[in-house]
Amino acid sequence: MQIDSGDTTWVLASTALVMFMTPGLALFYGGMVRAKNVLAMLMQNFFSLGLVSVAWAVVVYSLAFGGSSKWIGNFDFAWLRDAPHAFPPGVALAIPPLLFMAYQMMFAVITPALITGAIADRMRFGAWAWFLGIWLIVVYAPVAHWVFAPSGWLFRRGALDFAGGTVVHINAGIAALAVSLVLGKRRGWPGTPMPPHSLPLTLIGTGILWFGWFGFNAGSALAGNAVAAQALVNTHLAAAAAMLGWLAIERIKGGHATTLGAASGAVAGLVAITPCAGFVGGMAPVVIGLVVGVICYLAVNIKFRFGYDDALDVVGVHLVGGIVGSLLLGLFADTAVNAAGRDGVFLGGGWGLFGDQVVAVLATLIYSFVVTYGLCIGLKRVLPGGLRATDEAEETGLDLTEHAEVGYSFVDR
Amino acid sequence: MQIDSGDTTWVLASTALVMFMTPGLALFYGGMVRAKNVLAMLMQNFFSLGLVSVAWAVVVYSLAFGGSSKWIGNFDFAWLRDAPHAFPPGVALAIPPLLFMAYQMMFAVITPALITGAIADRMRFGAWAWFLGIWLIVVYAPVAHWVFAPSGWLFRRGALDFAGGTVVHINAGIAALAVSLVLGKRRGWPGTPMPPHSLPLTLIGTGILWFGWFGFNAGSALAGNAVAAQALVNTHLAAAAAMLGWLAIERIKGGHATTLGAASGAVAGLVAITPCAGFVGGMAPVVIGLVVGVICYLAVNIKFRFGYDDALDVVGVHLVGGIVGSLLLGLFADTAVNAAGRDGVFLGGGWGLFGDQVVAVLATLIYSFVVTYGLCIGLKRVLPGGLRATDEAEETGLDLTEHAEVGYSFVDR
Amino acid sequence: MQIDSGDTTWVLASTALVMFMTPGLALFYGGMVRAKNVLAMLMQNFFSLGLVSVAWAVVVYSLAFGGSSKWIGNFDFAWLRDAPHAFPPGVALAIPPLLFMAYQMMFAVITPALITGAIADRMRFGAWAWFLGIWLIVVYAPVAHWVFAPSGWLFRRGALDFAGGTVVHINAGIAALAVSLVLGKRRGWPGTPMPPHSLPLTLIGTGILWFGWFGFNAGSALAGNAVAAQALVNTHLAAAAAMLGWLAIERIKGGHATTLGAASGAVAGLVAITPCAGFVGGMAPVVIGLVVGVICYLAVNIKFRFGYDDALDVVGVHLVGGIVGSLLLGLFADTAVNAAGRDGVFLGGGWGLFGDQVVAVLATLIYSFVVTYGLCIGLKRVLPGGLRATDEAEETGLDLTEHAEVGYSFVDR
Amino acid sequence: MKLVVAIIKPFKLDDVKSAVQDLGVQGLTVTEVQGFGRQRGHTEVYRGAEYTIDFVPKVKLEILVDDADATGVAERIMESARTGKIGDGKVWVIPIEGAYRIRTGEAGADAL
Amino acid sequence: MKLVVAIIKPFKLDDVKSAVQDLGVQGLTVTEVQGFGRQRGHTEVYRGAEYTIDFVPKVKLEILVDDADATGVAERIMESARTGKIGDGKVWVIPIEGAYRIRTGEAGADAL
Amino acid sequence: MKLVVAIIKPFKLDDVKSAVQDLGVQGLTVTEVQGFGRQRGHTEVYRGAEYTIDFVPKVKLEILVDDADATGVAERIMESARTGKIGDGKVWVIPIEGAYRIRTGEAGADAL
Ligand SMILES: Nc1ncnc2c1ncn2[C@@H]1O[C@H](COP(=O)(O)OP(=O)(O)O)[C@@H](O)[C@H]1O
Ligand SMILES: Nc1ncnc2c1ncn2[C@@H]1O[C@H](COP(=O)(O)OP(=O)(O)O)[C@@H](O)[C@H]1O
Ligand SMILES: Nc1ncnc2c1ncn2[C@@H]1O[C@H](COP(=O)(O)OP(=O)(O)O)[C@@H](O)[C@H]1O
Repeated sequence: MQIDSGDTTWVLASTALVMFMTPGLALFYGGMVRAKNVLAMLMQNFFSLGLVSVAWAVVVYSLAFGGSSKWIGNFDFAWLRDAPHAFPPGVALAIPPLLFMAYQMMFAVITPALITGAIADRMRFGAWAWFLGIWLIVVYAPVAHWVFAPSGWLFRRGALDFAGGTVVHINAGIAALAVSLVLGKRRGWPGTPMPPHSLPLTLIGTGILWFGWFGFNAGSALAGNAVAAQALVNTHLAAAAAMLGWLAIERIKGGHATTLGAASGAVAGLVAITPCAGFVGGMAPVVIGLVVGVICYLAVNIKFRFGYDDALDVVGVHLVGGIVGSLLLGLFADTAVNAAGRDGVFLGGGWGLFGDQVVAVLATLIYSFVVTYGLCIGLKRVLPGGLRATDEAEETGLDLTEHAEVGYSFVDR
Repeated sequence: MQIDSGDTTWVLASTALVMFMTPGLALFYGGMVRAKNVLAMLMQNFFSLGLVSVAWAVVVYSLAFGGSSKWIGNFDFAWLRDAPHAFPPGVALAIPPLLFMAYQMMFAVITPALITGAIADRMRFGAWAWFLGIWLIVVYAPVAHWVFAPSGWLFRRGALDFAGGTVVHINAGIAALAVSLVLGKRRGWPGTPMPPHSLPLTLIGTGILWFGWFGFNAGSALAGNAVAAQALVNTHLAAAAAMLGWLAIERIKGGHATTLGAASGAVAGLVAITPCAGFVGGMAPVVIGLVVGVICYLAVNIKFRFGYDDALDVVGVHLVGGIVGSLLLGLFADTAVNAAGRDGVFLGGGWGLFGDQVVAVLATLIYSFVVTYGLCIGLKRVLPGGLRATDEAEETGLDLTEHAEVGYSFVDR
Repeated sequence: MQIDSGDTTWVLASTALVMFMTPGLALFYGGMVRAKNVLAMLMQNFFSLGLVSVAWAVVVYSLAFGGSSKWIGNFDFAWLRDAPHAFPPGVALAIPPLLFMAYQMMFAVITPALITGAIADRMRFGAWAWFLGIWLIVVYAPVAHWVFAPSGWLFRRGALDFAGGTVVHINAGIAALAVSLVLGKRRGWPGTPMPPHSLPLTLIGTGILWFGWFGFNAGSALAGNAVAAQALVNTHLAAAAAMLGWLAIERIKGGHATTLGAASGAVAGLVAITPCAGFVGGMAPVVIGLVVGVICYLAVNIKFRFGYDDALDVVGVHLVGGIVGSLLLGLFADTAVNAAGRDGVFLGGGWGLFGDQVVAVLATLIYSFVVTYGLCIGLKRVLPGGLRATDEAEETGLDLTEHAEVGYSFVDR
Repeated sequence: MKLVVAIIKPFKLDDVKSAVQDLGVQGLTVTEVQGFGRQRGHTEVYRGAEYTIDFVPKVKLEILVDDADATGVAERIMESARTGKIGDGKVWVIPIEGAYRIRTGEAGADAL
Repeated sequence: MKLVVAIIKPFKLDDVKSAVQDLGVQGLTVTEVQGFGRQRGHTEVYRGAEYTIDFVPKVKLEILVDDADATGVAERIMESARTGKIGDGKVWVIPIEGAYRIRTGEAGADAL
Repeated sequence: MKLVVAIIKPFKLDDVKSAVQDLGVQGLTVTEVQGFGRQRGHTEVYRGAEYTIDFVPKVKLEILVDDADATGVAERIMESARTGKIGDGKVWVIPIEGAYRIRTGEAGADAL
């Protein structure tokens, strides 16, 4: 296919936007931890930009997108060999093939970064580095292949995932649960209050995430066309509606509409619309947003009942939001919006798509949980320092003990 | 018209950029209030992203752009019904029609958000929510229709407003004056010092605003063409020149060039160039910028003379800057730059355009002031809690009393 | 050439992205100084957006790009006269000519802004303003002409610089050395600890810089095409690899992988890939990144040995990183990636290109150092207040003494 | 010499400062502190989880005075800091053995 | 009246507060301070340059008590603040001449 | 036992700390405070509106010493904190009734 400068420009811009989300996520999470752990949180996220990007170029892109297997890629694109000249089998776009590699790279960067919210304040940086590199290969690459590569078994089955509801959010969300189970609770949790140290920082991150998400979702059209426009509209409306949903239930149940609630609701909406973005139309994003805003508000408090310490609610927001979005897509999908999609229950497509969505959700849940859990148990045994910082380090704060830095020094010393 | 991928991409990107301005504005304002009110400020702005977006899709887009009336839209686009397939009457672009809806949505989000600067530190969140929703319908929708819809009476008359000098800045600025008059002064103002709690936050916001404004102004070309390029150049030069203007007068009058002055000057320049961006050329943006930088510096101190508490100078910057820009356009407009415009006084077009600009400015001033003032009086009577937080809440800070949160906790508790 | 909407859109977006880098740089540096100087740092950078932009439109663009001389431009584009209609001689692009002016303007803004990192905490704002304006004309304009203008002697000679390795980074880096030599050390340096006051602020800046750098490097293709895609990929991979390189050596030598190290490594990688971005391919960016990450880590400590106070390591990161990138380009350049380039040593092109790169590096080093040093000596003599703030002002902090503001007031006074 | 110490509500600082200045006090030292007492703290809510904060921001004043002035200053502080609502704070007086001005080495009343 | 002053480790604040509340203490005042002593500080590294910070974050408590309660409160603080590791802090007792409640003007034990 | 208290200029902290360490002082506690006195504050300007801030950042030191050492320590602080310019600060000495080390329960001079 001829390269189109408009399409290429949209994917260039979208790649930049998705890259920007990882710093945004770092700030979103960074503001929520206590001041003594802010750098450790920022670092785990920025490090993903470093390690994942290089690993992606070396081999992971190829494992995710190379070849025509149903289960996993091959080594055709390793060391970027064929990447500048060829798309993965079954992909045909009016952009330079290397740009497709770059765009997908940014998804691989942010997916494990999402997990950092669950492990806040207690995982050693060294353990995170090992986890990150291995998880990318053993979990991200296969799941991405199943869903995003045209030869993947879930893709072939007809499960839909426009921009990563299963691959990114459910995958990271369930992995976050697995890691936090192995890791254990923060010392003092849930008795000791651990309030966010800087909600303005969290809101800077929210703004960047929302902005970057246009690249994530509308960019997934991989062209500057009407599907991209629809995806952008859906993305924005779902975020907006989910914010309203969260604030409404919060006000009803707790008496206060909170700033953190507004941010959390918006992110929940962005998560839920991710699989749907280019497949639904009309007022569907508003409905999806309202629903997910309410559900995620309720979901974030489950951890207190079950006693796992998902510090910043990766499970409550990304896992639950991702499932809600992926399943609602089975209801709202509309081929009038995107001929490449399927019709959902409400558009007269019957329960076929919904069933495939259930399969994709379950497959991701089971595979990611099992492998991630095993990986954590393994690392805990193998790594000399284990997964966790010492009690004393946790008390002092990871910024000093892991990185020999402090976040803030407002007063001269 | 055939969809052009380049044009579509520019409007996609611009829509994202304009969205990003509202978080930017939140930070710009958020840094200027006292630490105990930072979240309340951020919240009022983020909430606009939530409420306005959904309301826009439901009905306000249709009220602003539907139909062919001179005064107000209709319900053709309500619930986004015709929006994916049709442009408003008289609009013809090489982009997906739904994208036009989305781009305009971001303007509707930020316009009322501008008002939050005037009401800082004392308006109840609940009152703001009611105000926001109603104002959008009774003030924003009609004014946008008059000026932006090809059937609007000011549009037809030939008044020019490239990206929102009247609709956005004058409209929000005069409404801000009305609200702050009804609301009354902050306790202690002007005696008690209420310095900005974090100018770095304000400067983060300034950077984002400046960046996003390229989408606001150059995006208003609605195509990736020479007019967009000219608008981008004008936008940047006006911001730069206005910064210089503000700093110069500040240095002359007060002895110090301040960081807040640099930020304020830049924003004043961006405001003034907004109506002019795609209609003027050459060194006009530099002249406009220098002039508005000086005038707005002088204007922000008027409030002390008249005794209204426009906390963060929405009147001084947006109202005054918007008027300066809209009127100077009557002098500098140049059809050589944009054939769709008219020639101003300096380009031999006579005083016709200037006269129409005066009419547009006055119409916006009067309509917006009267309706906003009435709305505030009405809400003050109707809402159980009135418009204002209690004295005690104001003393404690709205973050705690309205949202049960605190902005910063640098020390473990 | 016919204007292409896709190309135009990419350059519009890239111009916005490069603009955004200067606020990003301000925050990157701002977080690293002590709290009492944060605004002074932010101000020096934002002021560059003001002064340089206006000066560029008035005359500096013309001096850099006008005419066909080998050494310096002319006045054809002064006051933007021919700029909307004509490209500089030898330039032919599918975008509006004025947009080329705007894109280049953003480079002129950020180049001197880089210098502010070296002069932190002690240069008077007034002195900076004078320095900025004159340096732009006597150093930036000629060097940009030599390298970027098709008639410039280094361009003609065949030296390659895709996006500003010599013009921007080496130029600013060596100038930073010259200024800091004339200026002298901060009081107490190196004995007194002067740790960063807010690494989260620095990381916000890092995120923005990285994001904006896609506009800087991929935008330098000046079209939405395969070269832009390659440049984007190279940019990202070099930043990622350099982060890994810096963290690895840091861990080996000092025991801790630091957050500031991750940020510094990423920036070093971005600097080094700048000249190479559109000329190399495959895994070259990863190699370049790893190498420069390690070298810059080692380079930042040279200042302690030689005793010049380059406060925030402009020399160690931008000068050294720029040299590393410009020279490695002589090894890795590949005409298969970009026919407009040349082949480097590893691609069978022999040492010709490498030699030309050495010439370009040396010419920039010598010219920029000598003229900048002379300029500083001159200003020191001529300006009534000299270059430096008084000892007392330095003790109190420049925010208060230069700008009559304080960065933060977390507690009501 | 005595040291009069007062814990007051932050927004009363200016009033108290003016009030004691009227009595001839030329200097004082202020510290941000957190108070715990009869006055209730507040509740914060993050994602539905409630945190009760018992501490209330207060300001501590330390004023070095001549023996004779201690009671007068203490009383004046109480008048000017009083709102009548719970949490107004405390005043106490500490005996001091020696006081010096660093700049000059002056001691006792001359050091004030 | 006495003022019992304690310098403790920040994370012990809640324990100490509860412990003295059990003794009937109804109020106290807390200040963030930096301590220097036997306990070593820490090292920070920025771009390879090491900085040694000697100061350790501590919390200072001031509790006004009746003469009779001073020793009991001091002992209770020591028990509840003790970890047995270097840096646990100090307690000292200062004699007070007068103490007042600002709200009511009550003096002495009534002011507590 | 005595408590030597000093209000000094923040940038003198390191000098003073070293100076008293030379005298054998092994520990001290530091608080950030705001001082008001003869030294003038500063003016801030925001959008043309001027604010006068009367308070100046200072550092407070508290050093527990044996009776015999009090004068020596106070003098040493004064020497090392002196710049000769207005605002150098104050030193005062408070009598202490009991001092304890929390870690061990040691009292008096042993607690230092
Ligand atoms: N026993 C005490 N010792 C030291 N400070 C106290 C004591 N009791 C109260 N305070 C301080 O005084 C402040 C006000 O006390 P509180 O009991 O709330 O109100 P009131 O003084 O009006 O009865 C507290 O916040 C605390 O800082
Ligand atoms: N002489 C002193 N005067 C005032 N405070 C002291 C003194 N010595 C120690 N401190 C305070 O007590 C804290 C703990 O003292 P340190 O010597 O580290 O441990 P320990 O009390 O267990 O021997 C110090 O951080 C400091 O705040
Ligand atoms: N009467 C006082 N009581 C308590 N602190 C005081 C008193 N007078 C001055 N101070 C403290 O000493 C500091 C220096 O005092 P100042 O009058 O400015 O200078 P100097 O001590 O050189 O005369 C003040 O900032 C304040 O913190």
